[in-house]
Amino acid sequence: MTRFLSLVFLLRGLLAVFAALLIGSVLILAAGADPLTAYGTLFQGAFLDYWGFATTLQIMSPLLLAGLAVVLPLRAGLFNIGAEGQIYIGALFATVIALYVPGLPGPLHILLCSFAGALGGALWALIPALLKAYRRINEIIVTLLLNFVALHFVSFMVGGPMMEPGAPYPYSPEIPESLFLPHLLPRTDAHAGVLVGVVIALVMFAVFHRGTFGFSLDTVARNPDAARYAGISVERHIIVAFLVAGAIAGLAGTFEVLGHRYRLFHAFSQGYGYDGIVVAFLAGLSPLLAIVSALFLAGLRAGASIMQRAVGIETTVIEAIQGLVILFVAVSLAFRYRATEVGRALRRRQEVERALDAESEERES
Amino acid sequence: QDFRAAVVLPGSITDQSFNQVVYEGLVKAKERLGIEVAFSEKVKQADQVSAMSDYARRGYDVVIGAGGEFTAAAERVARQNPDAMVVVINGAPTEGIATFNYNNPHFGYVLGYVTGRMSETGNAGIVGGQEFKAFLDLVEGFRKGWAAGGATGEAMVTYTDDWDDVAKAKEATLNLINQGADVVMPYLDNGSVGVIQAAEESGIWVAGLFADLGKSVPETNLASTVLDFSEATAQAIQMAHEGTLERKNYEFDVGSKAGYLGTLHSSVPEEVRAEVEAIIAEMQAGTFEM
Amino acid sequence: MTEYKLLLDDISKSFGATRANDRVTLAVRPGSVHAILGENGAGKSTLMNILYGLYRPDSGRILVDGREVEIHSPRDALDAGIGMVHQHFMLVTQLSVVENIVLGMKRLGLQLNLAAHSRALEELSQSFGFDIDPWAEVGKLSVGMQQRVEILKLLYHEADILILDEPTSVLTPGEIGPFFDLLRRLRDAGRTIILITHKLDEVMAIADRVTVMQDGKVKSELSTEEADTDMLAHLMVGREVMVRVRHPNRSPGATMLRLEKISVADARGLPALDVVSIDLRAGEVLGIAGVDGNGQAELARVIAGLVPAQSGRLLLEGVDITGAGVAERLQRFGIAYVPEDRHRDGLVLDASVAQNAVLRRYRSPPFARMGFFRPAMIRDHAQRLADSYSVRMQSVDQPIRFLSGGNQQKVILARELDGEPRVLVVAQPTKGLDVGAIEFVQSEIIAQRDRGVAVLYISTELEHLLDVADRVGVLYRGHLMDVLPAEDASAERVGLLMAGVAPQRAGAA
Amino acid sequence: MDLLNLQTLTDMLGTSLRLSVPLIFAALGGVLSERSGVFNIALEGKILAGAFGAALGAFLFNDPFGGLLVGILFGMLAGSILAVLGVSLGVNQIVTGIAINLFVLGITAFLSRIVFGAQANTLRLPGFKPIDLPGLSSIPVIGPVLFRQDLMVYLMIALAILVFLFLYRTPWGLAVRAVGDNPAAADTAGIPVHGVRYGCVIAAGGLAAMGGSYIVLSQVFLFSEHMSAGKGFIALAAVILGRWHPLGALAACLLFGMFDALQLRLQFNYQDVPHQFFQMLPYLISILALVGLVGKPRPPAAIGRDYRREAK
Ligand SMILES: Nc1ncnc2c1ncn2[C@@H]1O[C@H](COP(=O)(O)OP(=O)(O)OP(=O)(O)O)[C@@H](O)[C@H]1O
Ligand SMILES: Nc1ncnc2c1ncn2[C@@H]1O[C@H](COP(=O)(O)OP(=O)(O)OP(=O)(O)O)[C@@H](O)[C@H]1O
Ligand SMILES: [Mg+2]
Ligand SMILES: [Mg+2]
Repeated sequence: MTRFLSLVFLLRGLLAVFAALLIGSVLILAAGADPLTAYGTLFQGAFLDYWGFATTLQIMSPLLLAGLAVVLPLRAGLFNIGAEGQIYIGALFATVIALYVPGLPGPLHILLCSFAGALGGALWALIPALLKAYRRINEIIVTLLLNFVALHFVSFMVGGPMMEPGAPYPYSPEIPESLFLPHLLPRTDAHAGVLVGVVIALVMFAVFHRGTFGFSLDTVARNPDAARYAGISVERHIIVAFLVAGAIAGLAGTFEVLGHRYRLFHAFSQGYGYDGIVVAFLAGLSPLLAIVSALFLAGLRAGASIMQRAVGIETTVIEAIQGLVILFVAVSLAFRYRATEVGRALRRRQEVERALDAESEERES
Repeated sequence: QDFRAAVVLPGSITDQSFNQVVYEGLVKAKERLGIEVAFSEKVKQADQVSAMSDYARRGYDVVIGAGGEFTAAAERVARQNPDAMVVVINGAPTEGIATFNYNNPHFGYVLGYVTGRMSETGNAGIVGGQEFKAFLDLVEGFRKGWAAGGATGEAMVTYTDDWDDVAKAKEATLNLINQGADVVMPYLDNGSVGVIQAAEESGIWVAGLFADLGKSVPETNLASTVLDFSEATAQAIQMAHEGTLERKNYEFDVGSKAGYLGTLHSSVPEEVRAEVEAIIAEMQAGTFEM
Repeated sequence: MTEYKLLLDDISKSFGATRANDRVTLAVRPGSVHAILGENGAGKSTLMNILYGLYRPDSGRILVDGREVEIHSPRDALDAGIGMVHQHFMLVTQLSVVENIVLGMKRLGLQLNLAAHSRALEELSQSFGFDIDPWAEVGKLSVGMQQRVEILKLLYHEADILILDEPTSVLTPGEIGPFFDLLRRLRDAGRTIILITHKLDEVMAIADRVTVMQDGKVKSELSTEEADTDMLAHLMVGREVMVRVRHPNRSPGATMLRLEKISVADARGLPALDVVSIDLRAGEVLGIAGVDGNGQAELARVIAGLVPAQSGRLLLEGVDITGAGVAERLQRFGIAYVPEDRHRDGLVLDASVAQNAVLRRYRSPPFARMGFFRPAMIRDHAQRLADSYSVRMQSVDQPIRFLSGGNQQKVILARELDGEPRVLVVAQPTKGLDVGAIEFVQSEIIAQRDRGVAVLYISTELEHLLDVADRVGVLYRGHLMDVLPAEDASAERVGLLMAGVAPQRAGAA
Repeated sequence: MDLLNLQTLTDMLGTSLRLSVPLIFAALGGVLSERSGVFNIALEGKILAGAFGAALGAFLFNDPFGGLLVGILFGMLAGSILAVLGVSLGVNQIVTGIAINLFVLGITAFLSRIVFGAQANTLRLPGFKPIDLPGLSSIPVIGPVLFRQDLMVYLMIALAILVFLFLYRTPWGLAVRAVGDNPAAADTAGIPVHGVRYGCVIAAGGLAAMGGSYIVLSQVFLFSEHMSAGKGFIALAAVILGRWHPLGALAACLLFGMFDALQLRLQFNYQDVPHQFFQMLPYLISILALVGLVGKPRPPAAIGRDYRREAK
């Protein structure tokens, strides 16, 4: 019984997905399609199909990086809603280097673009960081507002100075082919950006788990007064956290350009920065779990559009189901095993058993 | 018969505007030709390539991107899938794909001319979602027509930055009206409704571009051209079905089956109607110079 | 008629493996003051939190006036006429004093009439000599002031059963007297009072009966008439306690830390410390007395480097350290600091005991190497500190939040004393400690002094201060009134200085 | 640009007000819920839910009041989800909010296609008519702006004042503020922390929904998919800019509406300047306003934190 219940708890995330899909199937039925086929296609399309899985990986790259850009400042108690804007500025910087700095060997040029992208994101993040550190201005609102500024600025750049001459739509010229990121799966759009994301996640995990810097960030978040007392410069940590996060988000934008889009488009990010927030929180702010949650969300996205195409239901249904899935998964994760009534009951039961064991041992001796 | 056609749409198929019309073209083709069709709506820009290549890989014979913003993606998909026929409706001429286009300056000119002839204040307002080539071409034509029609003021442009925000489109229009515009023209998706409402409430004219507003708001509609993307879409599919579709640009001028002058308001005098007819005839003859 | 106003019957409560209350029974007579004594971590606060509805007991029942009551929340407790002053203040620091006090009161009506309440409050507080501005934001008040707010809140609510969990830990002797008079009046009016304190003379002065707890169990219960402080101390700690450890050092060394005309501004920009000069010598304990809020906090913080000096210089063995940061002062100059507010400054409550034990040195060897922790080192270190300071806890990996107040204080002391400091600034080090622990801490401080450390000992608890200080300075409104040698520092003389009465113009120390 | 022209000024102010009203309703909800310590990133979804409810109600009852009622109900429903998950179950409030936004976006579009079908965009739902306050409305410039508005605008002004009075002049408001700053302390003072949060979050749903209802019942008289168009996020920004104070938030929304209106106008007065620069204007001004305001904004101390008694 105990074991069974523990298993239920362990699998609660999966169960939640099932529950959400179950409710979603009502919508699918209402839309006149067969839920089983629909879901079959979704899963198959996202994870088992060569092309579909490639799409999953391709979507995962910006999601994971944006997620990490949210996780890191949150360790220091700072909320970065601005990954979206940092993605834009990062992509802009990278594209500028890609288009206007000629004559470099490919790999070096890619490196330089990535550096520029990271720098762009970091600089954009520096604004809220400085305002927060030295003026105590709420970083949530500043990062949020800066997203719109970045969006419009990139829109201006690709519609004006950087626009490809004669293009039907605002976008920049294509970057040289030597700058295309290597592909993970041949002939697909799955590019190496996701690998960089995974590596960053692993490094972050190590630093959070064992690094003194991770502890400094934690301390700043948990008790800034104690942090000062411990000799930690709260201001400096706010700035460093934001700079690194901005750089990571900037990389997300860079890899979108170098790995997938090959040009800078107007309004290209479509909310990856905001998706990053979901990734971060579904992962419970753990960089390792962010890999899982980004994969999950990316799969859901990729699979959902494949399912929509294959089964022919309208996107509105899919959107509603995505909301349900996130909602249910979030609920399930909130049930910390130990904090629930069931968990408490189980523990009490174990204690009683231990007491009984102890008694019988006493009697025997 | 296993000919299959797919359309990828940026917006919602119920927007009463571009997306809905293209979608209707797909349905039309299905009925006419008895073929299998599929569509993806609300496809974000980042997913354009994967959506189109997915269809191409799964053996769809023709894959259509709805709108100029698909041009770059379509080009790539065509490169990667040489077998598939990739089409962009309202896209710029591009190598490797078929594009179906309207002579935007001409359509703009015709609308500008009629409304410019009728305007009392001499000012027009155009509400757009974003800046892009097809729109700018149209505006340029409109302005020339507007001046040629004898209007003395300006044709002002405002961008709402959101194709679907009805409330903002309405406010933008009210502002244009307040600046003296007595003719407004929407170039939006869901947002068009807001422009029409503002015109109705302020008792000024609206000019329709895509759909014949003379049918839905006959009182307010001064002039409409019809860019019948549904016909364009259906034609594209039909040509692909027949095997006559080439990877080149097809352009519709005013007065074709897929794009023509719609209803003019009953108060538009005969002489004006005659002038427009003459202009359109010149356009069709290819002798028209703006 | 029932014999007991309140009966806690066979209460047990465990936190994980800790049995914080183990079949505790406590009977309190109506119209009496009942004290609860016990070492740090004995389970006193837990028991009171159960009574107040903050914790749910694992078993046992609560009877008020002979009737069993279900107390599931503080609301139930308040409705049953129970009020409480919490050991860790339960105040909304962002709100004003009067708002805090009326919060949760019943029958406030539709409109909040704060002005009327503030007048009533002022009357009440003046009736026993508390000087409190009802409109002040609580977060801006000193700890001592906050304690007064907690007490006022309880009194203002006119509870029938008053629980006071260490209510006097940062009050001055001058305030405790009138406060106790008030408690006596309340008792005589039929109210029932439960008092938790570590000050044995307070118990003797005011309590009718005493319950002594140890390790979560009731060890004994007796009437104060049959007890004295030594006996209580013995009962509590299980051995003899040397209550006084007075042996001043008559031959201190050279000046270690010199404050030259230091001024510090408070949050509003007003001078909190006004041109203070101090010479602190190696091997001496300089006691700083004063009513809480007269600049002690700023004095400590400016030495530790937590607030900048507005003017003046700080010299350590002649080296100007005015511009040095917190970490530099600790690591390079050996200035250790035990802050007065352990929850605000001293600890990261969500971090483990082990992490808190190295809070100020976690970046340096041997605890970290190349930016990464060496967890084994840290745990061993924490375990060693915990053992030598007999910190009561489950393990060093436990979040320090769950340690009792006294044990948290021990961790801080252990951490700061361990680094072989040259200067030791301790603020309110004995606050909340039991007598055994106080004895231990004071002897540790004396030991540091004898090692040649310069100690600045800030406390509002005058008798403890006089026990260890070699010299006593008194702060009043940011001025250093006078510095007296230990033998001249009688409670009366210091008390006068604390009230701002200067016998003669005092020079710098 | 001739801003000095009185008519132009009146129109500008009118546009500003109309663009601000939905924001203000939502921001008032945001203030209430965040003051009780619950993050409300779900404002966007609640506006949309309210808009759909209003359209549905007006469609079914053929009456704007019916619409408003159903709209509020839908918003409170969305609020209840946030309350149950974010307050009772302790699910992270931000994830919950984002999930609610996504879900509402999908489900309203889905249902709107079922209910309104193809006529969704051509429908003219019954709406509120402007009420002229005689005398007052003929004051130049501000008269038509302030006193020739419909019921919803007057309701909004009343609600802003009510929320202010509630928060700062009543014992319940004190309780809300205490819960948002220090739930543990509020709890020990006998305040039902979860109860207070439930009340605030559900009321916030109703308020934000009124913003959505305004768009439908007073502005465009139809429902279109995703018609909230990011207003919830702007309202959220206004809550912060207004420092969690109902009147501050109101002022912030007005500021925002004003610069949005100005932006629309500047665009065609300066057709040579890239329009994106004007579009950035409201956001840049808000940032500048934040920087320029003196004193530190102080968010409710316990915002976003789950409160559980024994987890102390
Ligand atoms: N919430 C909690 N979770 C885990 N352990 C706890 C919790 N609260 C108290 N404890 C443990 O229960 C024991 C009793 O603590 P309690 O606070 O009741 O002691 P106390 O007698 O009030 O001590 P002090 O005199 O230091 O205040 C301690 O060992 C403490 O660590
Ligand atoms: N492992 C780490 N990785 C990254 N940054 C760190 C790490 N440890 C500390 N820091 C931060 O980097 C800065 C430099 O750290 P260091 O320990 O050298 O500070 P310091 O020399 O004591 O300077 P100060 O006392 O002026 O803060 C500090 O702000 C510190 O908080
Ligand atoms: Mg205690
Ligand atoms: Mg240092």
